[in-house]
Amino acid sequence: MFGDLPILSIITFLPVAGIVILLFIDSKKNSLINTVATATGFVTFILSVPLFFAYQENTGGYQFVEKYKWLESFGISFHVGMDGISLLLVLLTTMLSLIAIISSYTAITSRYKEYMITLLLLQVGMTGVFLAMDLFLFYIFWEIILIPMYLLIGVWGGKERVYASIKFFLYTLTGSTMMLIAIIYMAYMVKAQTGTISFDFIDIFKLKIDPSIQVILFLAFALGFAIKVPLFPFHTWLPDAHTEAPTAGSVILAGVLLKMGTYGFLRFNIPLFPDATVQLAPYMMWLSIIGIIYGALMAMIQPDVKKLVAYSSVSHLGFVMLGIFALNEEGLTGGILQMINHGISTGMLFLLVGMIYERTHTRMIEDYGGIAKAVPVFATFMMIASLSSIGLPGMNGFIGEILIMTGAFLSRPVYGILAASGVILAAVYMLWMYQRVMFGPMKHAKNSNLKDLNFREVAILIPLVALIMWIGVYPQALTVKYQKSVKDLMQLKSSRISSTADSIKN
Amino acid sequence: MNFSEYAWLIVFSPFIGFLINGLVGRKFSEKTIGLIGSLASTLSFVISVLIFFQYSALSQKAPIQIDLFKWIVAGGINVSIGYQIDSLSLVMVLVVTGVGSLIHFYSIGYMHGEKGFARYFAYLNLFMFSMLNLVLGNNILLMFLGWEGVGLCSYLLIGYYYETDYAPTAGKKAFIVNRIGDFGFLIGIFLIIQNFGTLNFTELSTVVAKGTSVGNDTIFWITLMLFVGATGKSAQIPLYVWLPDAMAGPTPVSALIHAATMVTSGVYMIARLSFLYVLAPETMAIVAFVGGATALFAATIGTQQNDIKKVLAYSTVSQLGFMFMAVGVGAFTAGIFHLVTHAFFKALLFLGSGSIIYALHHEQDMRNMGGLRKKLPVTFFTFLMGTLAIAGTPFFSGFFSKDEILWKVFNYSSLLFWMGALAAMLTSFYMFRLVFMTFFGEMRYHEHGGHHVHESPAVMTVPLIILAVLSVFGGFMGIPHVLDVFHVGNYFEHFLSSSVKDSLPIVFGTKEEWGTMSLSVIIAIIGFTIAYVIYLKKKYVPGDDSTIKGYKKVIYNKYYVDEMYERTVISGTIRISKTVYEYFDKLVIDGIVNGVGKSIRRIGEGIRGTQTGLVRDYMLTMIIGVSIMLVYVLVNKFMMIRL
Amino acid sequence: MELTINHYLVLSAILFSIGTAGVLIRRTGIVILMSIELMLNAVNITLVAFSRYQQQVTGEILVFFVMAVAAAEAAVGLAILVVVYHHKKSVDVDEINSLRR
Amino acid sequence: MQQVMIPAISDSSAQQIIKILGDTNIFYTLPQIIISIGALVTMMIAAISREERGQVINYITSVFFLFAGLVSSVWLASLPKGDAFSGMVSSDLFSGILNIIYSGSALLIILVAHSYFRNRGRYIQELFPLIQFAVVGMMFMTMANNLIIVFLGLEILSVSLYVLAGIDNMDTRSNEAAVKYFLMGAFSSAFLLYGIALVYGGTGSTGLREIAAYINNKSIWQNIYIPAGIILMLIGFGFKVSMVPFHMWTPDVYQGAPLMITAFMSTAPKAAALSAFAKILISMNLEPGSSIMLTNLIGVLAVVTMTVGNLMALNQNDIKRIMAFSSIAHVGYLLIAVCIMNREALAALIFYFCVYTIMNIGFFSLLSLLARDEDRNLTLEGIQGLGKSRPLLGLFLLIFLFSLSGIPPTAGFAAKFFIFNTAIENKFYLLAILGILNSAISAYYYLRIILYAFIREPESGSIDQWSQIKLNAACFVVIFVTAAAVLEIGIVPGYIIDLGKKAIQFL
Repeated sequence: MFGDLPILSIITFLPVAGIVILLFIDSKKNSLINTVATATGFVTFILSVPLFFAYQENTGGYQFVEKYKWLESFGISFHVGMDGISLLLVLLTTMLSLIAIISSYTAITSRYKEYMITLLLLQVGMTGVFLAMDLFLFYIFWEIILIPMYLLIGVWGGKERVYASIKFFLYTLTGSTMMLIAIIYMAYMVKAQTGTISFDFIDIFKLKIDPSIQVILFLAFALGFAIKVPLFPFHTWLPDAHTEAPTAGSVILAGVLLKMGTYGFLRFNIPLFPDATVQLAPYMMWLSIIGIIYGALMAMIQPDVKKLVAYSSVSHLGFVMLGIFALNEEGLTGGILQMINHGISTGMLFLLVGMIYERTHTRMIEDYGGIAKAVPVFATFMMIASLSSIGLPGMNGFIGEILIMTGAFLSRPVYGILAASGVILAAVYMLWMYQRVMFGPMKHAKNSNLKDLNFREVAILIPLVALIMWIGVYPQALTVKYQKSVKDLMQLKSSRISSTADSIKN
Repeated sequence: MNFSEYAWLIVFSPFIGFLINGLVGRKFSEKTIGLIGSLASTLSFVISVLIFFQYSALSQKAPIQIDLFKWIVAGGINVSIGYQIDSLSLVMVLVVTGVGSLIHFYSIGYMHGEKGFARYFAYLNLFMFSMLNLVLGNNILLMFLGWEGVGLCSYLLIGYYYETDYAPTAGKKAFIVNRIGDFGFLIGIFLIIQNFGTLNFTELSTVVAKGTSVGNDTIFWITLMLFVGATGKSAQIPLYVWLPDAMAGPTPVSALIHAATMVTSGVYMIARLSFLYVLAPETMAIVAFVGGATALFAATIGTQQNDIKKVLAYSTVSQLGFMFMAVGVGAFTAGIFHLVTHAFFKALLFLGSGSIIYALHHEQDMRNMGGLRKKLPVTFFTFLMGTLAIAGTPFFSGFFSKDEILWKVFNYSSLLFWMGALAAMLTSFYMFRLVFMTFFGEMRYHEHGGHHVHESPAVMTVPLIILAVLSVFGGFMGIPHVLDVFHVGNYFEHFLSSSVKDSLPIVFGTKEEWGTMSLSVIIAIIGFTIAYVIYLKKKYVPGDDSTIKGYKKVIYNKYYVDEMYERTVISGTIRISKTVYEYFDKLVIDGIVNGVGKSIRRIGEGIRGTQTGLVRDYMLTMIIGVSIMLVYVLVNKFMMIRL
Repeated sequence: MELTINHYLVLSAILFSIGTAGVLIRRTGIVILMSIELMLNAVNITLVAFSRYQQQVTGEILVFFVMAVAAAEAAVGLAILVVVYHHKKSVDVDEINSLRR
Repeated sequence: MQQVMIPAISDSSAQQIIKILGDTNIFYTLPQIIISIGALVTMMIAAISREERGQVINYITSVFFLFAGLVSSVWLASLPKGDAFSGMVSSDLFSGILNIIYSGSALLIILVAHSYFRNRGRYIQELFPLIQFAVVGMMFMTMANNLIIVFLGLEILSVSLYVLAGIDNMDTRSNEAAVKYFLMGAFSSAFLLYGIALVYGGTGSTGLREIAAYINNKSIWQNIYIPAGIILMLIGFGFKVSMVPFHMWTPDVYQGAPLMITAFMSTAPKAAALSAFAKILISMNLEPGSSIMLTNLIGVLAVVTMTVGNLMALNQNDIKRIMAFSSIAHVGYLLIAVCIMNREALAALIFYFCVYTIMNIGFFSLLSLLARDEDRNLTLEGIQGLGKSRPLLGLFLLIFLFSLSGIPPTAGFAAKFFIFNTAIENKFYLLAILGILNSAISAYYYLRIILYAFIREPESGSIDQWSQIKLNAACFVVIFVTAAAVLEIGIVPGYIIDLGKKAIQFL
C-alpha cells in the first residue's frame, strides 16, 4: 500500500514540519496558527488511518519497518516498526492529538503559538515511543515527552501548576533513569554474546539472560513504566498533574501518556525478561488490584471532578496492568483493548470537564448541581463517557474489563474476584459524581445560564462516542489486529514456563 | 415464510425507536414520539406472536439459533451476538413485548405534557432493547449485556425527574445495588468460562447433559454466584432495598420495569440455567429459602405502607420471593407461570395506581385518597380485578400460579410452605387494605384550583382493560390437573417442557393438592376479612408519620434496613476512604515522594552552610581533603607491603 | 652525621607545613602570600635535593621556572591586594566574605 | 634525553610551511605562537588607545588572532602526530581537538564579551590579551609531554585567570572573586608543584614517557614518592576543575567575576586541567594494583563531587552561583570517565568537553543579554517573564537548560549517555547509577530556572524590562550557533564521538 514510502517516519516527524512553519508565523495571528496546527494534526491523522487497513493481521509481527544508520559505533540505529499493538496506539495518538488541538481553540488564551508547538512536539514523542524498535531510540522519545508535558502543565496549567509540573517531571525522570542503565547493560550483553554491540530490540530479544539478572533488569524497566502507568503506589503525581494540566494536556496525559507505561511492559518487560515476568507477575497483579480498588475508593471522595477522573485512571490502569500480567490470552487481549478504551473514554471525560470548566472556571463538584437542565447535550455526552468508563456492556469499557477480569480469574480466581469488586466501586464514584453535578435542583443560580456545547465541541465528541459504541459492539475489528502479537507473547511465556520446569527437573 | 429469521428485528426494532427518539425526538410532537416508541415495541410483539405460532406448531421444539456476528473472541471466551428462540425465551418475549407495548401506549397518556417526553420514550425503547437481549441472548455474556442494560435504563428512568433530589438518588441506588449483584454474576461467568469453556446456553447444556467432570463444589459456587446477581436484579434479600425507592420513577416505568419484566429476569436466568441449578441442590435450597423469606418479609412491610406505590413495590418484592421459592424447589414451570401471571396483574395494578396518581395530580399517599370508586370507575374495576388476581381468588390467574407454587413447595418442605402461606395471607390483607383505603370510604383528597378528579383517557384505560382481562383469564393456560375437568392439560407446562423441566419429585397425592388449594383460598379470605374489618368497617386511616408507634413504626420504616446499610456500608466506606486519602495517600505515599524531594533539598540547604565565604575555611577544607587522601595512599602502601 | 637526601626532604616538608600553617592561620593577605612563597620555596628545596641526588639538572631547571612563576604570581597577587585595599582599606581576608552560601 | 621524533608529514603544503618557518618546533606550536602574537598585539593596542575605537580594534584583532589560532589548530589536528621542542610537547589529534575547544571557546567568549562589557559600563581592554594568554597556557598543558611544561602552562593559565576574575576593578564583588581565586589558586599550585617534585624524585624524570617507562619496569609502589606525588598532583588539578573538596572557591569566584569571564572559567580551563591530568595518568600506563587505588579514590571523588554540586545548587537563587554548582556537578560526571581510566573513557571525556563547552557558553551568552547592574539581576526572580516577553530567547534558554540537565534530544544527553555507556561497558555499575540519579536531581535546579523564566509571572509592571534588550549580532550568532550545535550534536553525535575515539589512539 505504501510501497517504499517511509510512512512511519513521516507520521512521526510530520508534526515537526508543523512546528517549523509555526515558528515563522506571527504569534498574534491566532486563526492562522489554528489552521496550521489543525492541518498538521489532521494530515498526520489521515496518513495514519490507512495503516489500520494496510497492516496485515494474518502475518502479524512488525510491519512497515524502517531502519537507518544512526550511531553505528554504538550499535544504535533509527529502527522503527509497527505491530498490532503499536498500530492501535499510534492511531489513538494521532486521533487524540488532533482532538486536543481542536479542543484548545478557545481554552487557551495566552502564548497560543507556543502552546500549539508544544502539543505538536508532544505528538512526535508519543508516536516515536510507540514505533521505536531500537531501545536507545525508544528512550530518547520517552524522555523527549517530558519537555512538552512539563511546559504544558507548567505554563498553561492551573493554580498549583508549578508544584505539579516539577513533580511530574522529576518523578518520571527519576523513574526512567534505571531503565537507561538497564538498556545500556543489555546492549553490552549483546556485545558479550554476539561480538557486536547493539541497542536493537531484535538483537536484545535474542539474548539469553540469566533469570536472576532478568529480575533486576525487569525491575529497572518496571520502575520507569510503573511510574508512568501509574501503578500503585507510584500514582501520586497523577492527580496533581491532571488537576493542573490544561484540558488538552489532561486528555493527552490520560489518553496516551499513561499507555506508554503499559506499552513498555508489553513491549519490553514481557518479551525481554520472560522468566522474570513469570516470576514477578503475581506481585504486579497484586499491585494492580490494590490500584483498582484503591484508585476507586480515592476517586469516590474527591471533591474535584478532575481529580476524581484522575484517580479513576489509577483504577482503570490497574485493570490494564492486571490484564497484561494475567499472562493469558484473555487478559492480554483485554488489557491491550482497555488501553485504547481508557484513552477514548477518559480522554472524553477530560474533554468534557474541560469544556464545562471553560464556562464556569471551577472544577469543584459542589459548584455544580442540577446543571443537566441547562446543558442537556453536555449531560448526555457526559453520561455516555461515564457509562463507558464504568464498563457498561455494549460499550467499549465492558469488553476490555470482562476480558481482563476473566484473564485474571483464570490466572487465579481471587484476582478476578477482587478486580470485579472494582466494577462496583466504579459505578459508585462515577454515578455519584454524575448525580451531584448534573441532577437535583439547580444549586447555583449562575449555572442556569450556562451555554450548552457548541458545534465544534460536539464535533470532536461525536467520533469518540462512535468509537465507544463501535468497540463495544464489534471489538473484533481491533482485537484481530493484535491477536498475533498476543499469541506470540503467549508462546514466549509457555516456552519459558516449560524451560523453567525442565531446569527444575534437571 | 419462516418468521424466526426475523427474530433479530424483535430486538432491534425498539433500538431503532430509541435512536430516532433519542437523536431527533426533541423536534417531534408528543404524538409522533409516542407512536414511534409504541409502534417500535408493538412491531416486536407482532413478530414474536408470529414466531410463537410457528414455533408452537413444531413437533420437535429444538431451540432456533440466530447468530449475527462474533462479538468477543479471545482465549476461552468465544461469544457472538446471537439469539436463541425456544419456548422459554418465547414466553418471556411475549410477556415483555406484550405488556411492554401496552405500557408504551399507556405512557402516551400518562406522560402527557411532561418535559423530556422524547427522552422518556427513548429510554423506554432502550429498555425494551436491553430486556430483549437479556431474554433472547444465546449466551450468558449477551444476557449480561441485557442484564446491565436494563439496569442502566432502570437508572435513567427512575431518575427521570432529575430536577428533584430523591429521584436521581434512587436511580443511583438501584444501579449500584444492582452492580453489587452483578459482581456475583460476573464471578459466576468467570467460573463457567474456567470450568466449561463456553458461555453458550446450548453448548453448556450439551456439556452438562453429557455428564461433566466439573465438581459439585464448583457448580454450587457457579449457581450461587449467579443467584447473587439475581438477588440484585430481582430485589431479593439482602439486595431488595433499591426496589421500593425505585418508585420515584414515573408509574408506567414502575409497571414495566419494576413489576412486569426487569425484576423477573433473575427468575428467568435461573430457569434458563435450570440444567445447572439442578446439579446443585444446596444452591436450590438457598434460592428457595431466600425466596420464602423475602416473600414473607416484604409482605409484612407492605402491610404498613401508606404510599400506594410503595405497597405495590413491596408486594412485587414479595411476589418475586414466591417465584424464587418455586424455582428453588425445582418447580421451574410454576415459577415462570407465576412470572407471567404476575406480569399481567402487577402491571395492571401499577398502571391502575398510575391512573389514580394521574387523576389526583401526583398524590401518592393513600391517607389522602379514599372514595375514588365512583370517580374512577374503570380504574376501580380493573384494579379490583388485579387485586382479586394477586390475592388468589379462585379461577383468577394469580390463584392458579400461586396455588401451584404452594403445592409444589409443600412437596419440598412444609416450613417453606407455611412461610408462603403466611405471605399469601398478608398479600391478600395489604392488597385489600389498599383497595379499601383508596376506593372506599370518604374522599379525603381535596380538589383545588378547578382540578377535578376524573377518569383517565382511553389511551390509558384500554391497556388497563386488556391487562384486566389477562389477569382474570390468564391462569387458564396452566390449569393444575386436579382442576382439569375437561382434560385440556396444562398447556403452559407442556409448552415450556421443551426447554425447562421440573426437577421436583411430587411425593404427595391429589388429596394433599386439594388440601393446599383450599388452604390458600381460606388464607386469602382471612386476609380479606381482616382488611375489611379494619379499613372498611372501622374506617381506620393511619395517622401522620409521627403518630406511628411501636412495632408498626419499625415495619413502617422497613425494619430500618436502609438506615443500617447507610450507617455501615455506605458511610463506612466513605469514612474509610476519606481517612485513607488524608492519612495514607496524602501523608504516607505522597509524603514519601515529596519527602524524598524535600529531604534532598534540606540536605542541600544544610551543606550550603559550608560555603562560609571565608578563604581560610576553604583552605582548611582543602587541607583536610589533602590529608585524608594522603592517609589513604599510605594505608594502601602498607597494604601493599603486607601483601 | 652525614646529610642524606632524606634530611633535605624532611626539611622541605617541614617548611612546606609551616607555609601551609601560615596560610591557614594568618589573616592578612600579604602574609598569606608570603606563606605561599614559603611553600613554593620548600618545594624548590625538594627539587634541588632530588636533582642532586639523581645527578641531573632537570630539577634545578624546574626551580628556575618556579622562581619566575612565583615572581609573576606575587606581582599579580600584590596588584589584586592593592585594588582590594583601595575599596576596603584593609587586606584582612576575613573581611572579604560578601560572596557566600 | 628523548630522541626527537621525525615528523612523517606527507602533506606538501605542511612541508612548505615547515620550510618557510625553518623549524618544526615552531610549526607544531603554531596555534600558541599565533595567539601569543595576538596577545602581545592586543596588549599594545590597549596601551595605545583606551577609547572606544581602541576597543573595537582590539576586539577585531583578538577575534582575528583567535580565529587564526583556531584554524591552525584544526589544521594541526588533521595532521599526523608530531613532537616539538625535543619531545617536550607533542601535537596530535587529541591535543588538536582540545586546542580547537580552547581557541573556539575563547573566540565565542570574546565575540560576546565585547557587547557584554560595553553594556556593563566597564570595558577593560586587557581582557583580550589575558584571555589569549590563558588559551596559550591551556594549549601547552594539553600538548605537554613533560611535567615542567604542564606546570608552566597551568601557571600561565592561572595567572591570567586571577586577573580576569578581577578585571572589573571597580566592582567589589569582582575584586573579592580575584582575591579568593588568587590566594587559593596559588595555594593549590604549591601542592601541584610538590606533587611534580615528588614524582620527579621517585622516577628521576619529569618527562611523561620516561616516567611511563620507569613505572612499567617497576611499580609505583617502588617508593612512596610516586603515589604521594600523583595524589598531590590530583589536588592541584582538582582545584582547577573544582573537584570536591577543592571546589569551595568556585561559587564565590563564579558569582563575583564578570559574567563572560565566568563563562570562560567554567569551560576551557576545566577541559585543560582534566585532559592534562588524564593524559598524565594514561601515559603513565599505571599498573593494575595502583590503578585500583586511584580508581577507587577518583570514583569516590566523582560521586562526592557531583552529589555535593547538585545538592548545593538546589536552593540557590543567583543564577551564576547555580551555574557554579552545576559546573561542579558536571565535573563529577567527567570524573567518572577519568576514574574508568581507559581510552574509551577518554573519548567520552573529550566528547563531554565539547558538549559542555558549547552549552555552557551558549547559556552564558544568553545570560549576557539579560545581565544588568553588574550581573546583580541574574537571580531567579530577576529573569521572571522572559519566556513570555521574548519567546525566542525563551526557546534558547529551554534548549540550553534541557541540555545541561541531560534531557534528549540535546547534546547534554548524548554526552551523559556516552559517559554512562562507557561506565557500564567497564562494569562501573554503581558509578553509572549514582551518576544518573544525580543527573535526575540536577534537573530540579535547571527546571527552577525555566520555572521562573516561563511559569512564574513577574510582578506587574516589571514585565517590559526584556523588551528593551537589543539583540547584538555577534552575540545572537553565538547563541544561535551554540543552540543549533546542541541540538545537532544531540541528534547525530556519532561523528564527534568517533573523532574522540580516534583522538585517543594517539595517546
